[in-house]
Amino acid sequence: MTSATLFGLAGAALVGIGLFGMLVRTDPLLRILCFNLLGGGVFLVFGAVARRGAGAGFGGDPVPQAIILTGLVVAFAATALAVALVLRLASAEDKR
Amino acid sequence: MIADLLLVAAMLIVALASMLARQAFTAVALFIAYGLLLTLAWVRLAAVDVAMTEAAIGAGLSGVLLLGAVRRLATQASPPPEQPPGPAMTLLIALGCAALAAALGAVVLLLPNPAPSLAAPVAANLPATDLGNPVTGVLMSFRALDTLLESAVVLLAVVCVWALTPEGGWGGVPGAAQPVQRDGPLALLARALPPLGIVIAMHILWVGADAPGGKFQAAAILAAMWLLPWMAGLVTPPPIAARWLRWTIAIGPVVFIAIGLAGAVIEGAFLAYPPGWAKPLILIIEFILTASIAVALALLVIGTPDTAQRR
Amino acid sequence: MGMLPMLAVMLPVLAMVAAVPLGARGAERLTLAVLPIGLALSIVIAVIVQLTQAPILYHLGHWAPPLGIAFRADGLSAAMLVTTAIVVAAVAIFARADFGTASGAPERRQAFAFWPLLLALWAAINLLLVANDLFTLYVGLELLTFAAMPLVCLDGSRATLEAALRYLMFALLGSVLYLLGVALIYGAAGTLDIVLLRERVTADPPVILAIAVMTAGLLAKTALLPLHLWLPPAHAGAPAAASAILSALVVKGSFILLLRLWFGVMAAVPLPDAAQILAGLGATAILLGSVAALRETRLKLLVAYSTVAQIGYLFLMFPLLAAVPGVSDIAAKAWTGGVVQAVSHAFAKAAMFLAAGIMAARFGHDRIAELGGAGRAMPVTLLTFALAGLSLMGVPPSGGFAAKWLLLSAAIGAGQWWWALVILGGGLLTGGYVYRVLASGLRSGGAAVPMSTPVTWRRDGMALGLAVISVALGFLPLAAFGLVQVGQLDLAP
Amino acid sequence: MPEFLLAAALLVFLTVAVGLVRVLRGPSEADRIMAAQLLGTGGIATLLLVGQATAMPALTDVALILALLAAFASVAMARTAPSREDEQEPPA
Repeated sequence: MTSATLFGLAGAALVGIGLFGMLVRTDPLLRILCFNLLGGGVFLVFGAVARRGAGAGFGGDPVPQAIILTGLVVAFAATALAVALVLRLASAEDKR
Repeated sequence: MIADLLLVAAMLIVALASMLARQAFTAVALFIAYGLLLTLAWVRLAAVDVAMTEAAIGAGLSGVLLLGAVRRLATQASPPPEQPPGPAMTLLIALGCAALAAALGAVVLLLPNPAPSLAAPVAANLPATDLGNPVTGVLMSFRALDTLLESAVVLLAVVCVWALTPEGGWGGVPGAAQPVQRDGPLALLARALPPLGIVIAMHILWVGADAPGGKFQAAAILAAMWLLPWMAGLVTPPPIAARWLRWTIAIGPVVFIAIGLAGAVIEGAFLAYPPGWAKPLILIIEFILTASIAVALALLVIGTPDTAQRR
Repeated sequence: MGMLPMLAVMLPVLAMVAAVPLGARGAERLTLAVLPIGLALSIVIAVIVQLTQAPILYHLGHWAPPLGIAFRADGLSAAMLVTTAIVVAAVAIFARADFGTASGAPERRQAFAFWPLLLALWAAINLLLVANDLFTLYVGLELLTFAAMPLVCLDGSRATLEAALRYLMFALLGSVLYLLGVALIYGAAGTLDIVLLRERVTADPPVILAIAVMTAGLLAKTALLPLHLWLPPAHAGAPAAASAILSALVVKGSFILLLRLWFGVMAAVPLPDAAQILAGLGATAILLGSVAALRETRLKLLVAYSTVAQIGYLFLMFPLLAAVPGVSDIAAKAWTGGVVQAVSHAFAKAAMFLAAGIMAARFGHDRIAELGGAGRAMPVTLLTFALAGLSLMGVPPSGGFAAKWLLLSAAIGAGQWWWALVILGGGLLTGGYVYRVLASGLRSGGAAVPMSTPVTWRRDGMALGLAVISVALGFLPLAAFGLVQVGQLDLAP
Repeated sequence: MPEFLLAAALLVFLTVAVGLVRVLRGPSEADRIMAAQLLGTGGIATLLLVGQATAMPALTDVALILALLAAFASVAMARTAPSREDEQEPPA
């Protein structure tokens, strides 16, 4: 087994872990955290795909690597948005 | 190989523990550890650019963002907990997730060999961009549209976070007030680290054209260097009504689109660079974009304006 | 000429970015200035596609796929681009009364947020319509989510914040599943370009799993039953202008992407059994959604449940397209029927939500049982609601009728008569809930309603205009619908 | 020489992995923070050693970023950690 495959399998397991957490945790903040675990798994699967595509003197296929990079930033923005919403909801709760 | 196995085992255990943690703080502490381990995993996958982004954004900024939320929620009444799924339902969900993970694992093993790859066309066309780093080449030339749209997404996220301002807080200072810390490790780091961090960020940005690095990593570091003194209560963010603040976060995407449209007029295709001009134009875009994204990322961590801080 | 689809995307993106530093008043003016340009662009694109009978292709930065990204505006894109531009324009003019900023007035939060969000939504939908790269489409999906989420909770009340959080969770889960599929498809085929993928994909396990998770993710975003739970509270709690856009356009963005996956990427690999399941869910959505609307006591929630039901119709085209690959006549009917349903529902639902918003604003509530006197005080609003309702029911002649008739005849032609029954039953139920609202509105009496003002006339005009378009689509000769066939991957000659 | 460096990297990583037990088990929050710190420091050491061994100078930059951001995350953790004093008087 190559290390790319190994990390791909790890990504698959992380997808399972993150999805389970997103579905069964009730605290919204922990749900967001699990969304990030899940995202990490998805990116790792993509990273395995990139590593398998090594060639032409590159250690990995640069196209999926660039896509993962973009995806990480988008995922961070999504996390920030979700966190802001949870905080806003909590302060609305507070005033009631 | 042993190291890889060890790394994977550590990653899975930390993720599982984070998902199951009872306390929010524990979960986030474990999540930060997860980000650090992922960084090492990216190095092992020969994706150094991604490793840098993961360290800066995945572990660093995301972790601090979640920690800040834990801190603020601790002082506020927690919303009534939703009903967790019953044991039978939980078991069903667990089986479903396990099945998905197993299917995904099987599929990873079944991916075609040799793997299809765009490494060769990237290598063949990279000289046309005058860049040495293939990932930067993809981000700034071959798939520059994605990068452009992503910078717009980050800007939009800031608008969204601001749009959540409670009644009476509009135009005020973003984020919760931070207690002033005159001494202690935080105050020390808040004074000592930023100059160092800014130099490192510039270095990462500059080498990005030819070696791993680039605007997102540099922007994340710069954002962290602004957040440190903010957390120590040493600086106050500008109010969101400030025109210059809004221009700072918008100027990056605006310049990017303007250069793209200029390419459409001169070269006949949106985001096409005239021959010989590719590298200087890309560097200009990267510099301005770094500034915009750094401020936007920091604003995303700082959060929504708070009525309590209206002054 | 090839640049037009690119301009249709970049114009609202640029306007959105520039709207942030300009502030609320500047953003409003910028939006109004950009609307006619965007509308003209989309109409020109549609005319070119119709005249040349070929999709418009454009390579960004001269880089051809698989290395670069291509835009491809086919008939479906063109029809939806025009629809989007018209709905966005009408909603923008409608929204000026709520989110306008008078000269010299201080900037308000809702006004600052609304215009960039509207522009971002427009940009995202146009991107989803013309981008031909699966990852660029992912960025489009996220742009759409980010723009739609704050619109849901623009008024800032606790209920809408909760609805927004629920929507965001569904949407984020949906997009991360979609991204997982993108990774697998790249791993299997080495490209993300839809046209290239059509030639490269085979029914291998990685591709099948990818399509499965992407479909699941997109269904959550499209709110197909049983993943519809987020939609009624989210759409009903938003301001009227936002509800109109959310119901008319936002759920269509992910639906169009689903069409691209099934009949673009997988055009050569039909999945008839899975298509039957999708249509089964669609049929259930039609029936349960309509029944829920029939029992609803609040007007805006009724309209929202009606969206759940009408989305169901869109999925009836899947088995009809997948079942009979040889008989292209039936497939063509199903395709046109589905797309015309998407278009006519967009106009009708936007009109209906705007009308519901006008009534709610003037009555001060939206309880259906207490709408008495609406017929006398606001006949135009009630007429708008009725016209939009006729189109949703599928009464001839209307756009909804054309759509449902095409789907019906395709179902019978394909020998799948059971879908025809669902279409007819759904029409009757739709008639039921539309009638409930009209009957209540036409009763005399009720509370005194404030007089009309020029502002309400303009708002009524916008809503009525959209309703009239949704009906007028039914007067178009069927040949005009040939546009939506152009460049469709598995039907192209 | 590279073999020696790689072995050293593995050793460092092993030590850090043992430290993970403290992140997982606590019991106090201070233990977790210290262990997470160790993970950051150990990660940096591992990266530097591997970078040297495999002649990948870019890993030095990764280590730099990790050093900066780990310090940043640790101070955030330290001031967020729920401690006994906090329970009596909420932070100012």
